[in-house]
Amino acid sequence: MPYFLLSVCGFILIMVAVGLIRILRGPTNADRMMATQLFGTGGIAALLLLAAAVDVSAVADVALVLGLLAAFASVAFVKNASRETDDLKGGRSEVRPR
Amino acid sequence: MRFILDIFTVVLLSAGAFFFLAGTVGLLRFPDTLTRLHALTKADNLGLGLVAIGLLPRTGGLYAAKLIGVWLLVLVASSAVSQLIGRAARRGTLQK
Amino acid sequence: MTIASALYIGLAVLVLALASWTIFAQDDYAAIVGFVTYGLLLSLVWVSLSSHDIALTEAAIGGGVTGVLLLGAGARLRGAREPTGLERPGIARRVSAAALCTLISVGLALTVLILPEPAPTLAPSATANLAATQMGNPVSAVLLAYRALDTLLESAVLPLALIGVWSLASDRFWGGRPGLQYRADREGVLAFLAQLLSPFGVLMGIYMVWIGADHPGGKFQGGTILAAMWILTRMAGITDTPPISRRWLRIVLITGPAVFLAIGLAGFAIPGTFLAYPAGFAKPIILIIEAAMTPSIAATLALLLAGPPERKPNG
Amino acid sequence: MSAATLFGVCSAALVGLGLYGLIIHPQPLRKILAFNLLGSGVFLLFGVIARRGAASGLGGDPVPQALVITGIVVAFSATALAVALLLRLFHETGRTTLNADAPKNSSDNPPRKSPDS
Repeated sequence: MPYFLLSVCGFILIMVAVGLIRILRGPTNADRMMATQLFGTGGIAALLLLAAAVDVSAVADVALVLGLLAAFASVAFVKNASRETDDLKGGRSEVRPR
Repeated sequence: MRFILDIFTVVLLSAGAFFFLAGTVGLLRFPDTLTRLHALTKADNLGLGLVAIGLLPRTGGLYAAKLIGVWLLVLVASSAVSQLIGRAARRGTLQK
Repeated sequence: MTIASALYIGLAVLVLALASWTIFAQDDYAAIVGFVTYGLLLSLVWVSLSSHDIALTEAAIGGGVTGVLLLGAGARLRGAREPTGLERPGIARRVSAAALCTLISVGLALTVLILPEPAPTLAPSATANLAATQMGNPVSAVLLAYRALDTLLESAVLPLALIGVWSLASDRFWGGRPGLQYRADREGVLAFLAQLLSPFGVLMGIYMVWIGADHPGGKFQGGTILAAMWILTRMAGITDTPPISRRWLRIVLITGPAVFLAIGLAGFAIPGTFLAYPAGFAKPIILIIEAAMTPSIAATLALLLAGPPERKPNG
Repeated sequence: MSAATLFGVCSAALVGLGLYGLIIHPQPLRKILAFNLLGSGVFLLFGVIARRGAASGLGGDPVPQALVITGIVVAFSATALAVALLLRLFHETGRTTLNADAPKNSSDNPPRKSPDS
């Protein structure tokens, strides 16, 4: 069974790594960020499988932290990308939240 | 019983791996940002979810709760982010 | 070749591929996205080197806050297009730089290959004295007991870096709120995410600090997660950075290092040297240090990420 | 070849790549990226030395591991300071280069006037 878990882990890693070709190709930065997002999810799945194969419980905490923060960069990306267009339209976007 | 649980794990992990395959193929082959986003969410939601559920019989207690927790976290975060990316892509604010 | 070693080789190839992309990509922003992915990948590498403490730190800092910092900087600098060809180093400089770097890499790689066998290690002495610190995680014991001086110095470096960042403010914004204000998302998707995720993140951060004494985790990992949650609510437009002139903020920032230093000085009085803990009280003292340091680390990291003040205190 | 040796060679290559980027790139932002890459190579080297020192039931020597944790946090604060310096330079001069002779960029997004100069 550990062999099966490790092979699935390797397969998923290969898949998300191939998906990283999107970072090379673009064309927009949103596409690049989506490849990063896919890589984050695949990395978490690979970690969970690795943890199950070798029985290390601390790895699950690493997966939790990654799960909590993997989407974080994408949020920053979207926020910054749309803020830039606000900048171009007129001044800095300093609209107070209501 | 052990045997049945192993079959369960094998089937779900294979299905999860398949969704990662589908996500990658979609991300590389689909023609524009929105369709690629569609492919990505399949891997995010289903792929990781199937892997997490497939591993459940091999664990127990707090560890199982963490497995499900990881999935729920990614589910919430990635669907929110996907919506943000999708909306920004449709408005064209992400084009360079 | 086993499956495990095939996995390691694949990871190493991927690390080098992403590193090369970060260096050689034409577009700056694409290079930053590559670096963010590289940070995520590194935490997998740390897990395969069985360094779970480092994997947690890398996942929180390398995969999380560094990415946000660099993506923000890249977006704000995108207006600046350098005149091309002006400063591009010539082919001679490129070749000589490549030759120098190859030389250094080969030298380092050869050093790695001829490292002494068996490797020198402090692991036996670290575990032998673990009982005296009443802790279960040897890495935390190194950080807070054996080499507490290093950690004390680090806790001084963080506020110093923050003072450096703040000192870059324009005079008219001094004492104001750091960073630009994020516009609240009209449809509320991000606010929903922040409200759903941040309670869980705060729980996770405190859990990391709590288990740090016995399992992988600790104040740096926990503090980073707390900082990330604050930044998330800030990006969603729910919270805002406080003006840096607020007294409560200064107190939060300085409490951790101050408590650490005070305990260090108290070591002169009771056991006899700086940063020595009285026998039998090591664990409670370490817990006090961790509890005091965590909010300071979280606030310092979040404000480092926000940058210098850019708005008036009331703006 | 063990995982430690493999990642040791990998970290040596990372140090070389990072150094190359640091020398070659004229833009400070790329220099910051390259410097972080160089730093991560050094951290990985420490991690390899820690892994080789695995003994007494531990996965690695805890002393280099603790050093790397300290290093990662300090590297982040140094990066934040460098980014702040760079943004300030951009706001002051409209340039993102350290070369004082370079002409100002002719972007349609002029930087804000410095209020205190």
